[in-house]
Amino acid sequence: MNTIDIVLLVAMTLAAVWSVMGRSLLKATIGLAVTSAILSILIFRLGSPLAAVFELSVCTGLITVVFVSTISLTKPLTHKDIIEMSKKRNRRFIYLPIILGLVAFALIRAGIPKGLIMSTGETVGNVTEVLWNMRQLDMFGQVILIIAGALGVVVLFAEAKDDAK
Amino acid sequence: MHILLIVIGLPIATGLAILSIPARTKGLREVLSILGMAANLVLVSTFFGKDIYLTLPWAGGGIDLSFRLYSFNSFILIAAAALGFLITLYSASSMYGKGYSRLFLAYILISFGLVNGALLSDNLIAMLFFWEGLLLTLFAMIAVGNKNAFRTATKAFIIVGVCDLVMMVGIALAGHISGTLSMSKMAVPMTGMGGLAFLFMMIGAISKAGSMPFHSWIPDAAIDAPLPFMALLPGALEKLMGIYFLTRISLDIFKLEMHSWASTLMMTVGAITILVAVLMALVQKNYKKLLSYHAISQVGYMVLGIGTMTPVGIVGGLFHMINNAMYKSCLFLTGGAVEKEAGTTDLDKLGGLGLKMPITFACFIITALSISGVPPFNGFFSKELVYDGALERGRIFYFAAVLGSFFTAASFLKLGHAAFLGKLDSRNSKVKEASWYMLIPMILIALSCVVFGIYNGLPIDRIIRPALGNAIHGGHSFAGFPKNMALVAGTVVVLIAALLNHLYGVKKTGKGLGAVDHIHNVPGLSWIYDKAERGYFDPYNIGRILVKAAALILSSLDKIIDFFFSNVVVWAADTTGLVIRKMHNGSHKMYIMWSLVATVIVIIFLMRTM
Amino acid sequence: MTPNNPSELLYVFGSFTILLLVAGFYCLVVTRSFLRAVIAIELLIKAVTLFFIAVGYITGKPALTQALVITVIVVEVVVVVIAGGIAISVFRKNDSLDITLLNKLKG
Amino acid sequence: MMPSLLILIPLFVIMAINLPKHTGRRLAFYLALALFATQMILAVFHQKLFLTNEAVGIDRFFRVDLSIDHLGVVALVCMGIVSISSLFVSRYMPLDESERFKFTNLLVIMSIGMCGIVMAKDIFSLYVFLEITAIASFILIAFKKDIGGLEGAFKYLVLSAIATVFMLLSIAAILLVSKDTSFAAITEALKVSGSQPVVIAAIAIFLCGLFIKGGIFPFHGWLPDAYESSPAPVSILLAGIVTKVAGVYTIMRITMLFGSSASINNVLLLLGTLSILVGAFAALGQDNFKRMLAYSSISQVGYIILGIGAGTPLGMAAAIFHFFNHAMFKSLLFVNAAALEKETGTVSMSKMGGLAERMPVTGTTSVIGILSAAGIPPLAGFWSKLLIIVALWQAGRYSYAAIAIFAGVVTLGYLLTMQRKVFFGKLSAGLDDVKEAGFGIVLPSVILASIVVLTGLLFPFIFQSFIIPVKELLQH
Repeated sequence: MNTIDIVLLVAMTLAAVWSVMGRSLLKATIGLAVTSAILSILIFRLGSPLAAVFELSVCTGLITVVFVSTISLTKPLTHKDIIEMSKKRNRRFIYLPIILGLVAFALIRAGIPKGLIMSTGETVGNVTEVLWNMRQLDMFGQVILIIAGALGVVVLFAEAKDDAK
Repeated sequence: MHILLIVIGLPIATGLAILSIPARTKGLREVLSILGMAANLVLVSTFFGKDIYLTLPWAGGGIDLSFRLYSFNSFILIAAAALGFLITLYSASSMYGKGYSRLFLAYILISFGLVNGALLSDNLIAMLFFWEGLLLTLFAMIAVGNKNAFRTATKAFIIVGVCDLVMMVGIALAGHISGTLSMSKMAVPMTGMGGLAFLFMMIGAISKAGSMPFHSWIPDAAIDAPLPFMALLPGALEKLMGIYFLTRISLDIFKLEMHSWASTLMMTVGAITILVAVLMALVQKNYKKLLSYHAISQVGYMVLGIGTMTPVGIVGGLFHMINNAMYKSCLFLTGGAVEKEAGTTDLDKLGGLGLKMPITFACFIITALSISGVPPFNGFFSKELVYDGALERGRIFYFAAVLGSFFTAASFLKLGHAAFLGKLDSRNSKVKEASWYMLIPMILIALSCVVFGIYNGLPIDRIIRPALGNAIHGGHSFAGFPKNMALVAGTVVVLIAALLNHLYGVKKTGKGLGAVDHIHNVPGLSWIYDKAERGYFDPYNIGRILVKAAALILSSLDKIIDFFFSNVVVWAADTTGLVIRKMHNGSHKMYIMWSLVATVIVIIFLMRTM
Repeated sequence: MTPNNPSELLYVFGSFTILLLVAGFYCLVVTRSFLRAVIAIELLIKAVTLFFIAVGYITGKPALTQALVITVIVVEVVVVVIAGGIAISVFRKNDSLDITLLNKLKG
Repeated sequence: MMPSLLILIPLFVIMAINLPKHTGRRLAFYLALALFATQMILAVFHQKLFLTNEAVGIDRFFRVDLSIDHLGVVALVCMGIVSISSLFVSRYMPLDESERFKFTNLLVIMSIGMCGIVMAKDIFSLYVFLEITAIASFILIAFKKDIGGLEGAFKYLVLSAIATVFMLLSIAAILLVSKDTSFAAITEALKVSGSQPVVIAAIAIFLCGLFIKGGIFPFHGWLPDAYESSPAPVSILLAGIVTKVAGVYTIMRITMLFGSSASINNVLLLLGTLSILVGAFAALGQDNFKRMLAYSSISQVGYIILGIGAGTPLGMAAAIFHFFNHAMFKSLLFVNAAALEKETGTVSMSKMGGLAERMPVTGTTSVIGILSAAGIPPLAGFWSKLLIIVALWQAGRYSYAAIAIFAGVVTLGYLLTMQRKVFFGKLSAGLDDVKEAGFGIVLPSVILASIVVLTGLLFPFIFQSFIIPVKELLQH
């Protein structure tokens, strides 16, 4: 744990804020992808390589693709609209950095919480062993979820019949 | 069957028999009723003076059907039976052929059974049972009179009924305090609740006797009820029973002392009743109504007598009770004769009947003189004893009593003059003497008044003194001519004054009826008279007004409560619903904010209290 | 910042998670566009993943937290896909992705 | 045999439905029907069937931590009944063949999710199955892709995303103190360090997450919109069982897991009472039939939360009994709503009127549903509400009991106005050709109505066999 982590954390937060404040949706998606990339580096440094890989490939990759495809399916706003929209939006979002500053200030003042008794669990096996042996139910859940997701896509994206009607 | 049960059962049985006889048979009912009453008189007189006890288990818990015949109530039974027989004889003939005679005669007999029961019963609850029975026959007999008698019947029923309820509470209290309900064994101290019990029972007694302030049904009944009823109940029986019960509670159960608050209360009630009733009687223009007011005022003498708690006063009170029963019923009977012959009892329509109905007139004179307390008749002697007792206890009571006699005398002079003397009115020129069946009872009663007057030792020594026992009358006899000559002088002066007042009145107005107008028109007095005539002071009317007002208030209160529930509550529920529905304005931002704020609150709450 | 004990680590990662959460919630409440709301949800999930991994690292059971994080990521992907689907259907119906139009159901 | 069969069989059913292209589609309805029936049978006779606890057969390589107890049995039975009635109603909705097939699939996925929640012994797998149920309900709400449905789905998605974030944060915080995410490990860890601020915050956040899922007062924003806009069979499923299993059942599990301390009970009692009042008053003036039923659900769920909040075993038993009764009469009312919507084409009560003589069965069953909802003896609703109020009374919470009774009056109010507006009075215009709903809708409403009546009449028997064991469960 050293300064590089702090820097990464700050960078991630800035990326997040930029993605939220970003004028157009594309900028927001890119911001999200950047946050996700920084996060996966952090996860890697915190000793969970497999999770980092997952985060990188799925979050940065797949979700960004989904977003871009959704944006393309919906009518992109003309440049003029974006500028005019963004002026209105900024008035709303101007408060975000102020609030974040306040929260950060409060957290710094609060200082390190004392007296936290934490269980120092023994490191048991590696991830794959845990995943496949202890968390089998979750795996099963994920399978069902993916089936549900597929069905959802079929139902929601089914364009032809719906428009025809 | 025990002798006492026969005494109670026989009259009731004959009454029911009369009721069951088919209407077609002429005369059988009258004969049966007279025979019934005769049998009752014979039975009662056979065991005069004996001591007989009878106790039958009834409701348990101290309430049993226990009867006791001893000297006191046996003489009252005889008096009642004698008068009852004569009045039944009279009413059988006077009401012959009238539609309601069948019911009326039956009621007379049934009420006699109840009177015997009440007088004989030793257990207060048994007495109460018979006492309430009388309430029903009273209502029935008034209601049977004529069509609109029903209103007076209800009025009587309510007044007497309410007082009976009060008496019931008194009996319960006395029973609770003394632990037993039989009159002979009871002894209740006059302190605290005992005093209250006495007051309640006294109210019951004097309301039955018909004294003030529970009297207002009697004058109305005089007009609406059939005349024999007036002669029988308000005239005689009610007085007998009321005063009998008053003496029993004040002498046996509560044993009042001379100067206790109760006795002064009784004396004041007596005095007021005498004065107020006789003043009202003075101005009456109706023969029967005048007599009914006198009935009320005579009760005042008895209550005053007994209230003095002196031996002479008590004996005087009881003697007056018997005398009053006699001359009052006889006066009513003369009234009945006049009504039957002349068809009306309004004094201004009557006049000069003395020649046409000499015997009735003679009986009227005798009984009128005895009620006014003119020597040698019985009224004089009993009033003297009452005066003696009243004087002993306080001048004011004596003066009230004497003043009462003055007005009684004045009003009877007016009545006699207006009805029987003066010139004969053209309308009742064909009036002739009443039938013999009606005359015989009158004559007999009038003669008994004379006998009891002249030879007054018979009633006092042979009947009243043994009834009261030595403890009360201190051994010396009160019979014979009154010892205190000053009192006698006073009475004579009063009577003469009444006569002069009458003559002055007649001279001034020219006719008998106007004899007392000069008293009637005294400024202050006339205002009160008008109000009294219109019934302002009648407690019954005041009660009715109060009830109507209460009903009004309660119904308006009810309306307010209805309004509250049907409008206010419904409106509140709808508006709360509306407000809550408005809160859900559909924007997901609002819902998210609710959730976040609520989560923060829950976290803070749990962090602080966990 | 020298190598440090668990509570210090927790403090650092905890506060950054809180910052990210605040940003996410603020954007979720304030934004008008459907997709930006989904991005906000994604940000919240990123904060949670960070916290998960940090807890695993601090309490020394990285294997367990990794497994959980992987499941979370998979779950969230499905959620995003469904959200995308709904967004497109809304667009087809409303011709715009402005979620303030979605307030017909009220009262 | 083991509890996990309950979630494996549906998986095979999905495969059986989807793989063989045509036969699967036609058989989908009957297969699903058979699945739900077996589910109920397995749940009720689980002691006898799952005799051997040690791993046998499939269990050897699919070691999974699942178990059924009495609360679970009740939930599974309700699930079976409601899913079957929803399935029946879906056959008669204006859906073409393929849509109905997709609907059945989603229904089966939903039942897997709910079975997972009911049997989960691990807080993280509870989260995963909650997510499965949530995803399935998003798709189902937006099934017809009309703007109302989409709006309802969007609101539910956003709020349940927040709930997920809360739950995950709390699981992570608990992992700080606990060795593992299984219930046993957590109870152990909480005994040791239960009073640490971080852990308390975690508990609070988890509870709030579940409040959102259950639609309790301040968190209930999405519920009326989701129930109103979703297609008829979906609203039956959602109102009947999904919100209750995902929200109320999990709250029961969590309060038992975290130990029902006084302050948690206070929170539950307060929010429960507020839900009752807000739900009842909001439903008072509603014109939309389904939206009124949605608010009534919030109110009735408030009663269940009151039962849990009482903290005594009787309270919990009363809560689970009201859980069952509410599942029955609420789905009955929604089935009636479906029938009315199908026949009259509208959901607004002011347009309906005097339908009793045209739709006799729906009329009578809705009367039964209403009387049970209002808690009128001898129907089932009365007994469970009575038990809740008795539990509150014994726990010394007199004011809450009083408010609960008062709310009963308001409940009767809005239900009777509904009944008068819709069924009694004269037939309003334009509804002349209305006739009784088809067999598919009438059957479930009759089944549900008879269940409601029977539970009411056989209450003493049910009380012994069904509620007392639940109390023993909580003794240890």
